[in-house]
Amino acid sequence: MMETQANLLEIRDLKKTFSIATGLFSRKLTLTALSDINFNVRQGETLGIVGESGCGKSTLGRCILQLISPDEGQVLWLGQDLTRVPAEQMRKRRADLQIIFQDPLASLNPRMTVGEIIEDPLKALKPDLKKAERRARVVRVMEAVGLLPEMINRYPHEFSGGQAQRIGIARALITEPKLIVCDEPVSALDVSIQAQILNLLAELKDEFGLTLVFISHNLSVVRHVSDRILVLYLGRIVELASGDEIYEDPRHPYTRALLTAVPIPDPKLARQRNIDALKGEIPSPINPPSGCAFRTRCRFAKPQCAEIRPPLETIEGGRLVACIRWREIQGERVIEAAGTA
Amino acid sequence: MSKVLEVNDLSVTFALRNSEVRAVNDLSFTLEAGETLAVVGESGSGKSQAFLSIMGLLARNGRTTGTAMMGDINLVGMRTSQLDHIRGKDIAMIFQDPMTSLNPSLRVKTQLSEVLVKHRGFDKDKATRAAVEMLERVGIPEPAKRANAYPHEMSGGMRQRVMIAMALLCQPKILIADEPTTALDVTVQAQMLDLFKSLTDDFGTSLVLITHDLGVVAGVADRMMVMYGGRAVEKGNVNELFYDPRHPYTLGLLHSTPHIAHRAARLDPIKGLPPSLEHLPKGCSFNPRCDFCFDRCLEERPPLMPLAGGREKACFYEGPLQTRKVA
Amino acid sequence: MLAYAFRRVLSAIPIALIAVTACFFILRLAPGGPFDGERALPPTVLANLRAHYNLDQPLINQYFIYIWRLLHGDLGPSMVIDGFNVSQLIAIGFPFTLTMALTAFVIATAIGMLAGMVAAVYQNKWPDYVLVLAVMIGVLIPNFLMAALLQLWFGVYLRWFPAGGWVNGSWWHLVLPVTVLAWPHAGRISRLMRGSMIEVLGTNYVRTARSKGLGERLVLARHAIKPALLPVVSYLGPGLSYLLTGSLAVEQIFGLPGIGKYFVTAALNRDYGVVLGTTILYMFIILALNLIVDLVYAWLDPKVRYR
Amino acid sequence: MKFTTALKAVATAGAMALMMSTAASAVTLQLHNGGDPGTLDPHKASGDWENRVIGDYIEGLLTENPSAEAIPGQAESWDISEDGTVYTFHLRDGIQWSDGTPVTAGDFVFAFQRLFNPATAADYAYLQFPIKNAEQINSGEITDLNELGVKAIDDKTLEITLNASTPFFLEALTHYTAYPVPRHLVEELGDDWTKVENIVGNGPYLVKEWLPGSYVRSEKNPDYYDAENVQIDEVYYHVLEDQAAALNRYRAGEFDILTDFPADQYQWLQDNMPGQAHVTPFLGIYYYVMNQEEGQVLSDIRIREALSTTVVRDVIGPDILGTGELPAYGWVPPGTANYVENAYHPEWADVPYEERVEKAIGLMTEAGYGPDNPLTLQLRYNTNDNHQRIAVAIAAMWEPLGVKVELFNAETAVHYDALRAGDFQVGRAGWLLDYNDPSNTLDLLKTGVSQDGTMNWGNNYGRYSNAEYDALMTQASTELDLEARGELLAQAEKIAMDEFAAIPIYWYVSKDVVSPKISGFEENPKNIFRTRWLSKSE
Amino acid sequence: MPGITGKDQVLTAYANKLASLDAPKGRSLTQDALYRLGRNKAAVFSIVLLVLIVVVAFAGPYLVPWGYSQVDWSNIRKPPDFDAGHFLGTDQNGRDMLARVLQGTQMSLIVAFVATLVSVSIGVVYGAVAGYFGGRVDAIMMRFVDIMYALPYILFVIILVVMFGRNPVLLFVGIGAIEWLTMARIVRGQTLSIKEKEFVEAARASGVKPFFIIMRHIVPNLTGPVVIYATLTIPEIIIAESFLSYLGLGVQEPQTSLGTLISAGAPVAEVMPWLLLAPAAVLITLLFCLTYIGDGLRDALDPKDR
Repeated sequence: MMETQANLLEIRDLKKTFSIATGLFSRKLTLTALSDINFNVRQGETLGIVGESGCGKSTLGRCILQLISPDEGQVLWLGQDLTRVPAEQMRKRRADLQIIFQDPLASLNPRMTVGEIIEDPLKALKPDLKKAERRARVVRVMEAVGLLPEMINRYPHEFSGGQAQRIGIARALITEPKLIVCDEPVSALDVSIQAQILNLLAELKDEFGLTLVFISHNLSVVRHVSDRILVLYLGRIVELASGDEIYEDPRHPYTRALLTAVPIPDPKLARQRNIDALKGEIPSPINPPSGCAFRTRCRFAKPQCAEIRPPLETIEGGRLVACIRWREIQGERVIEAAGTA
Repeated sequence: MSKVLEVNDLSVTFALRNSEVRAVNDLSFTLEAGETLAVVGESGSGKSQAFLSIMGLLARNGRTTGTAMMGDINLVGMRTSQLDHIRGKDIAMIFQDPMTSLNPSLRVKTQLSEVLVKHRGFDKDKATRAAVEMLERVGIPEPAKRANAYPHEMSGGMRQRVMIAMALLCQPKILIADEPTTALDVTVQAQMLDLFKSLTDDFGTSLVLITHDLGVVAGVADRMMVMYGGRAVEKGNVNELFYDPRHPYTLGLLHSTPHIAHRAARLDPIKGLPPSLEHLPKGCSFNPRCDFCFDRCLEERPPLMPLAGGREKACFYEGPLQTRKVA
Repeated sequence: MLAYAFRRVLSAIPIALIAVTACFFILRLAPGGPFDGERALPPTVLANLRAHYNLDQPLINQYFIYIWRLLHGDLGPSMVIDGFNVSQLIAIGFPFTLTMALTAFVIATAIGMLAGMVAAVYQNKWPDYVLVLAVMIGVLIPNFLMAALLQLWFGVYLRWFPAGGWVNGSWWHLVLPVTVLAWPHAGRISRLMRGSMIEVLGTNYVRTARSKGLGERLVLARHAIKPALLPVVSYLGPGLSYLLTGSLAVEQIFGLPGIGKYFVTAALNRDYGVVLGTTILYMFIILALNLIVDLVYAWLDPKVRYR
Repeated sequence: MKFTTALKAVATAGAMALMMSTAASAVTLQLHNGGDPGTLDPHKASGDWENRVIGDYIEGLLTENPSAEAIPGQAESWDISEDGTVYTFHLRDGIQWSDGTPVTAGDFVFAFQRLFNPATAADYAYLQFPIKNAEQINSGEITDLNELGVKAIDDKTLEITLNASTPFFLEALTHYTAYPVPRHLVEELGDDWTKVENIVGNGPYLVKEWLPGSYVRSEKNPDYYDAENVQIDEVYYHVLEDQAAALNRYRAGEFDILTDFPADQYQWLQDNMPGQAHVTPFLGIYYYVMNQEEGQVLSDIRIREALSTTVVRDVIGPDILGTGELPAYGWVPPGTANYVENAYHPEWADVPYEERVEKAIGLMTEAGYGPDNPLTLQLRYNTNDNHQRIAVAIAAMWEPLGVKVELFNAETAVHYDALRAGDFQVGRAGWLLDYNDPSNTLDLLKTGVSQDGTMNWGNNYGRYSNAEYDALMTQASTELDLEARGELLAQAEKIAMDEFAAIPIYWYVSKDVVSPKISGFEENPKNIFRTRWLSKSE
Repeated sequence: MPGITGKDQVLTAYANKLASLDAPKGRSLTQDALYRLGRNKAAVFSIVLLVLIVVVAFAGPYLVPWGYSQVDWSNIRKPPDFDAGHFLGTDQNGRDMLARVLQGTQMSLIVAFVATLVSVSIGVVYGAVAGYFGGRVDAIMMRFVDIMYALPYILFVIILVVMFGRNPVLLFVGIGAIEWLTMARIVRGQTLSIKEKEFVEAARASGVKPFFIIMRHIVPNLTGPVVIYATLTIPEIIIAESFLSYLGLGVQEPQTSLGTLISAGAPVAEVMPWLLLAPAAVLITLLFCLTYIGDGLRDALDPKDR
C-alpha cells in the first residue's frame, strides 16, 4: 500500500476508564480500559488492531465511533473533534462512520426483516429519500454484499452466520460511509465462510474506497487484511507499524510473543517453530502492573521495567514501539516465510 | 501400536417432533495408543456429536447405532450405570467452553476429587491431595490455594487447565478434547497445546482433538480425519493431508485459512454455505460447493475409499487438485 | 458475611421507615375510624376516646408520636381490643402464624422440590404429568374453598382431624390448616424446581459431570440440585411471606388466632395500631427473609458473594 | 415486637396444653361465641359476645334467670319508694370478689361513678341515664361524681335515686353497665384490671385465659354463692366469625352451642338434627334509614311512602333469609314490655301488592319521577351475606317504581361512618333492644340535640325530625302510669311511621344451635342464657 | 453508493418490481412461536376452551332466559329446573345461576384483563425506563420497587378498595397496580440485557434516534417475556380477586364474579351444591387453560429449555 493522503482520523491522548460498582456500600473500582492512545488512520488504508481479550481493542473501536465517550483526549475526524460534537450533530455524522460487529446474529434485531434492518440507517440519516429510492439502495447494497434481493423480507434467524454477517455489512455500507470499524467481524464464523467475508471486505474496500479499522484477536486474519497494525496490551499501544514490518521484524517483546503463538496451518513450519510461549495470562486491568504492564510476562524484563513506564517511541520508518529494550531484542526473525506457493 | 478405540459404522440420529436428523453417518475410524487424532470440520459436520455419542452424552432425543470398541467393550448402547465405570476413568472428555463446563457452585477441588473417589476409591483427603498435585502438573500456580476457589474466580485459561486436570486424573487411555482452545486467546492457546503434548506423552494417553482450526492441528496432531455433513471425507496422517490433500473440501479448508507467514491478496474460500443436516444434497453432500464436481457426484454418494499409505478419501474425482488457482 | 448482613440491615432501615410512613398516612386517608361501630357514641365519650389514643391531635403530631414510640420499641395500644397492646397481640398471634406458616413452608418446600425434581427427571413421562396435575390443583383452587372442603370432608364426615381450633395445643389441629397452606406453595415450588432442573440438566457442567462417570444419582445430588435451587431459593422469601399473609383465610375458617386474621380484622375495624404493628412485623419478616434468602443464594451461587 | 414476649407466649401455650389434659375430667362447655371480645370490662363492652363472657364472671344487683327475666343477683332484695324514684338494695351476705375481698355497696357506687365518668368513655352509659345526674355527669356538666344518685348507706345497703320513675329500671340493672367493679383493684391498676393476670370477678365463673382471635376460657368460681348448683366446670367462649365453619365444627362435635348459624342451613338442620336449632323472636328491628336532610330526595314524604309500601316484607324472612323472620311494619318489636296491646299496623300493609305498586307509581309521578326520569338511589349496607341478599331483593322490589338502585357495601366502620355523616341516601341499620322497653327503639327517631352549634343526631341516621313526636316522647318519659305511658309512646310510633320515618323490614330472631347434651337452655327474647343454668351430659 | 446515480432508475424499477412480486416472506419469530405453540396439544386445547369460555361468557347472557340481576320470586334457592329456565338453579335471591355464572365469568375475565393490562403497562414503562436509563435513575426506581415489595400487598388492596369503593374497574386497577412490581423487574432485566445487545449498538451506530431505538429495537424484543408473564399473571389475578371476594371486598352487587360466587357457594356446598359447582368448575377450567397457555407460550417463545 502506498502512503496516501491526509489522515482521515487522528486519535490524541485518548483515555477511557470504567468504574465498577461492586455493592451498595463498597468502594468503586476503576478499570482503565484505554490510556495514552495516539495514532492516525489514513485515508484508504486498513488499520488492524490486535491484542488479547481484555486489552481494550473493542473499547477503542467504540470510542472512535463515539458509541462510548472517552474520558479524555480527542478523536479528530477530518480535523473536527468528535468528542465535542453535540449529540444530534454526531448522530448525523454517523453516516460517515459505521461499524460491523463480531456476532452477526446478535447484531441484527430479530424482529425486523432484512430489508428493514438495512434500511434503518437510511431512515435515520437520510430522511429525505423517497421510499422507493431507499428500497432501491437496499437492493443495490444487498447485491453488493452477495445477498439475493429476494431475501429482503426474510428475518435474521433464517440465515446462517455468514449471510447474517453480510447483512451486517450491508447495513454498514448503506449510508456510504468513509470509515468502517470492523470489530472481530469473522471470529464467530466457520473457516470457509470467514475467508468469504474477508474477501468481500477487501472487494468492498476497493470498490467504494473505504477506510477500515479492523479489530481482531486473530493475527493471521489481521495480517491478511491490514496495511498497518496496532498492537494493544492492557489498554496501551505497545507497537504500531506496517503489516510486513510487524510480522517480519517485530520490535516489542509482546508482539514477538503473540506472533510465535499464532498457529500455522503448515505442519512442518509449526513443528520447526520455536514457540516463545508467554507465561501466564493477561493481568487484570483493574490493577495493572507498575511500569511496563507487560513486564510480568516478558522474558526480556529487567528490574527497571517495573519502574519506568516505557514511552511510545517513534523509530525508523515512522514505526512506534513502547519498550525500553527494543533495540536489544530486534533482528531475531520470528516467522520463516514459507515460500509462496 | 495397538488400537485403543475402534469405531465402526457409528451413526447418530436426533428425533425431532415430526422428523429425524442424522448428525453422524456411518463413521468408522481407529485410534492408536499414544497418538493424537485430529477431527476437523466446520460447525454441523457432526464431529462433536460423534464423540458425545461415544461418551453416552447425547441430548435426550439422540440415538446411536454402530459400535465403538474399547478393547472388547462396546461403548455404544451400554447402560449408563455400566458406562459410568468407564467414562472418567478410561476415557475422558474436555469441552469447548471452559466457562460453562465447570459447575459454578462447587469448589474446584470438589469437582476434581470426586473423580478419584468414584473411580479409584480414594478417601476424600487423599483424593484432594491427588487433585492438588494434578493441578500443579497442569501448570496452575499455587494449586493448593486454587483448589479451594470456585470456577468463576479463575480465568478462562485456568479453567481449561482445571478441565484438563480433571480429565487426566485417572490417567485415561483416551482423552477427547472438543475444541479445547477455541474460546481462548492465542497466547493461552499455545500454552494449552503445549500442555496437551507433554501430558499425553507422559501418560501415554491417546488424544482426540476436535477442532475447526487447521493451525491447531498442524502443530499437534499425528493423524487427522476431516468431516463434512456428518461423514468422514478424508483420513490420513497430518503431513499428507496438509501437503497433498485429496478431497476438495480439505483443500478448500486449507485455502480458506489465512496463513500468517504468507499473505495473499485474496484468500481462496470454498464457495457457498455449509449444508443443513436436515436437507443434505443428493449424492455427495459437498457437491454444491465443489469446484471439481461432475455428474456422478450429483447422483451417487462417494464411499470412503482407501488410498495408498493407509489414507482414505470419499471423492470420485481422481484428477489433480493442486492446479486450481484463484479465479 | 456478618459485615454484609449488617450493611443489609442498615440499608433496610430507610426502606422500613419510608414504608411505615406511607402506611401510616395511607391508612388515615381511608374513611371510617376505630370507634365507628354500629351505634353512635356520645360526643363526649368519643372525644375522650380520641384523646386517649391521641387521635385528636394533628395527623403529623400523631405520626411523630408514633415514630417516637416505635423507636422505643413500643407499637402502641390496640384501639379495638381493649386490654391488649399491639406487642401483646403480636406475641400471641405471631407464634401461631409462624408455627403454621413455617410448618407448611418446610413441608411444602421439601415436597415441592422433590416433586419438581422427579417431574424434571421424568420430563414428559407419566410421573411428570401426574405430579404436575396434582400440584396444579393446589395452586388453582382458591384456598378458602379448599379450607372449607377439607374441613367438611376430613373434619366433619371422616372425623380424621379436628375441624378447627387449637384448644388442646395439639399438632393434630395443624394438619388441615397446614395442608391448605402448603399445597399451593408446594405447587409453585415444584413448578419452579421442575423448570430450573430441566434447564440445569441441559447445562454443560452437568454434561461434564456425566462425562466423569459419576453416576446419575451423584450427578443429580451434587451437581444439579444446588444450581437448580437458585430460582427456587429466590422465590422462598416471597413464598414464605405469601404463606404468612395467605394464612388469613385459614386462620379465619379454622378459628386459629394469628396475625393474618388480626391484620384483616384490624384493617376493617380501622384499628390503626394493630394494622401498623402487623405491617411493620410483616415488613420486618420480609426484609429479614430477603436477607436470609440472599445469604442462602450466595451460598448456593458463589458468583454472588457479599462484597 | 419484643421477641421475649413471643417466646413467653409460646411457653404459655405449651404449659396450658399440659394443664388442660389434666383437667379433662371436668365438664367443659364449648360455646361458639362469634365475634372476638374487644374487652372484658363491663363498662366498655358493647356486644353480646362480650356480654356472654362478662355476665358469667360478674354479677350485678340483679341477674337473669334461664328465661332472661330479672331475678335477684348480688342484691338479695330491694325496696322501691312510693314515687318510684328511690331504690334501696340489700346485698347478699358473704359475697366476695374472687381474690377474697368482699363485694360492698361501695363497689357499686364506685362502678356507677366510673361508668358515667366521661374519662371512662363507656359506650353504653346512657342506658343508666334514668339515674339522677347520670346524664349530666356523663356529658361533663357536673364534674363532682358524688352528685350521682347512687349512694352506699352501708357496706350492705345501696340506694339509687332516679330522675323519675322508670318502669324498666330493674330490668336495666341486669345489663352489664350496672355491674359492679372491684374498686380496690381498679383504683390500683386502672384499666389494666381486666388483664387476665389481674382480673377478679364475683360471678359464677372466673376468666382464666384470653387468647384474642381464638377463645376466652373461664372456670367455675367456687366462692360463688350459688356454686353448688352450677353444673359446668369450665367454659370456652370460642371466636369464630365464619358461621359455616362454626357449624362444621359443631357437627364435628367440637362445639356444644352455636350462637348463630347460617340461615341457609336451617332447613338442613331441621331435617338432620331435629330440635337442635332454635329460632326465637328477638327484641330488635332490622330497618332501612332514609336520609331526610333538607335537600335530599328522600325528604319528600311521597317518595318515602312509595319506597316503604313496596317492600314486600313477607318474602324476606321465609324466602330470602330462610329462617322465617317476621315482617315489620311498626317500630316497636312485638313482645316489648310496657307497651300497648295492639301494636302499630298500617292499613297499606293489607293492601294487595299490585295496588300498592300502583299507588306508589302514582306518588313517584307526583314527585316528578317516572320511567323517563328514573330516580337513582344509592343503597348502602355493611358487608354481610344477609344484608346483601335483602338489599338485592329490595332493589328488585323497587324496580317497578322506576327506581334504579345502586348497591354499595362497605365494612362496618365505613358504613356507619357514612350513615353518621349523612353521606348516604338509603342505608341498612338494625337495633337490638338494650332493655325491654319501647322507648329504647323510639328514642332512635328523636330530633338530635344541638351541641356547640352542630347537631348531634346520635343514632337517628335519617335525621327524622317531628316536633310533635319529640313532645310525646318527652311527655312519656315523665308519665308514671305505665298504661298511659304506653299510649303516648304508641301515638309517637304512629306519627313517625305514618310519616315513613324509616323502613322497618323485619323483627330480628335469635338463632342458636344447642346440642342435645346440653340441658337448661331456654329460648327467650333477649337470647341470654347464662352458663350457670346449663348442664352438660356426656 | 458512489457513482450509481445513473443506475438509480433501473434499481428503483427493480425494487418496485420486487415489492410488487412480494419477495418471499420470511417467517418472523412471532410466526415461529405461533407455529410451535400450534404443535403443543395441551396449549391448543386450552386456547380453544378459553375462546369458548370467553365467547359463551360474553354472548351467553343474550341467549339465556333470565338476566343476572333478575329476581324470580317464585323460584328462590331452587336446584336446576329446566321448565322454569333455571338450568343451573337459582340463588337465595331467586336469581338464575346460569346467568350469574356467565356474568361472573365475564367479570372475572374483564377484571383479569384490565388488571393485567394495567400491570403490564405500568410495569413495562417503568421497567423499560429504569433499564434504559440505568445508573442512578435505575437504582432509585428499583429501590422503590423493593420498598413496595416489602409491604404486605393485601393492605394496599384493602385500602384501595376502601378508598375507591367497590367499583370493579378501579378495584382491579388497584390489583394491577400491585402486580406491576414483578413485571417491572422482569422488563428492567430484559431491557438491561437488550440494551447491551449488539443490534441496539448497531442502531446507535447507524444514527437511529433514541426514541426509535426504544420503540423499534427494544420494545418489540420485550414482547416475549411480557406476554409470558402477562399470561401467568392472569390466573394470579383471578385468584387474588376471589380471595378479596372472600374477605367481602369483591365486586359490588348485583354484579358478581367467579370468586364472589364461589365464596358464596362454599359455605352451602352441602345444602345447595349447585351454587358452588358451576362457578368452581368454570374457574378451575379457566385457570387450568390459562396456565397451560402460559406454559405453552413460554415454551414457544423461549424454546431454549425444551
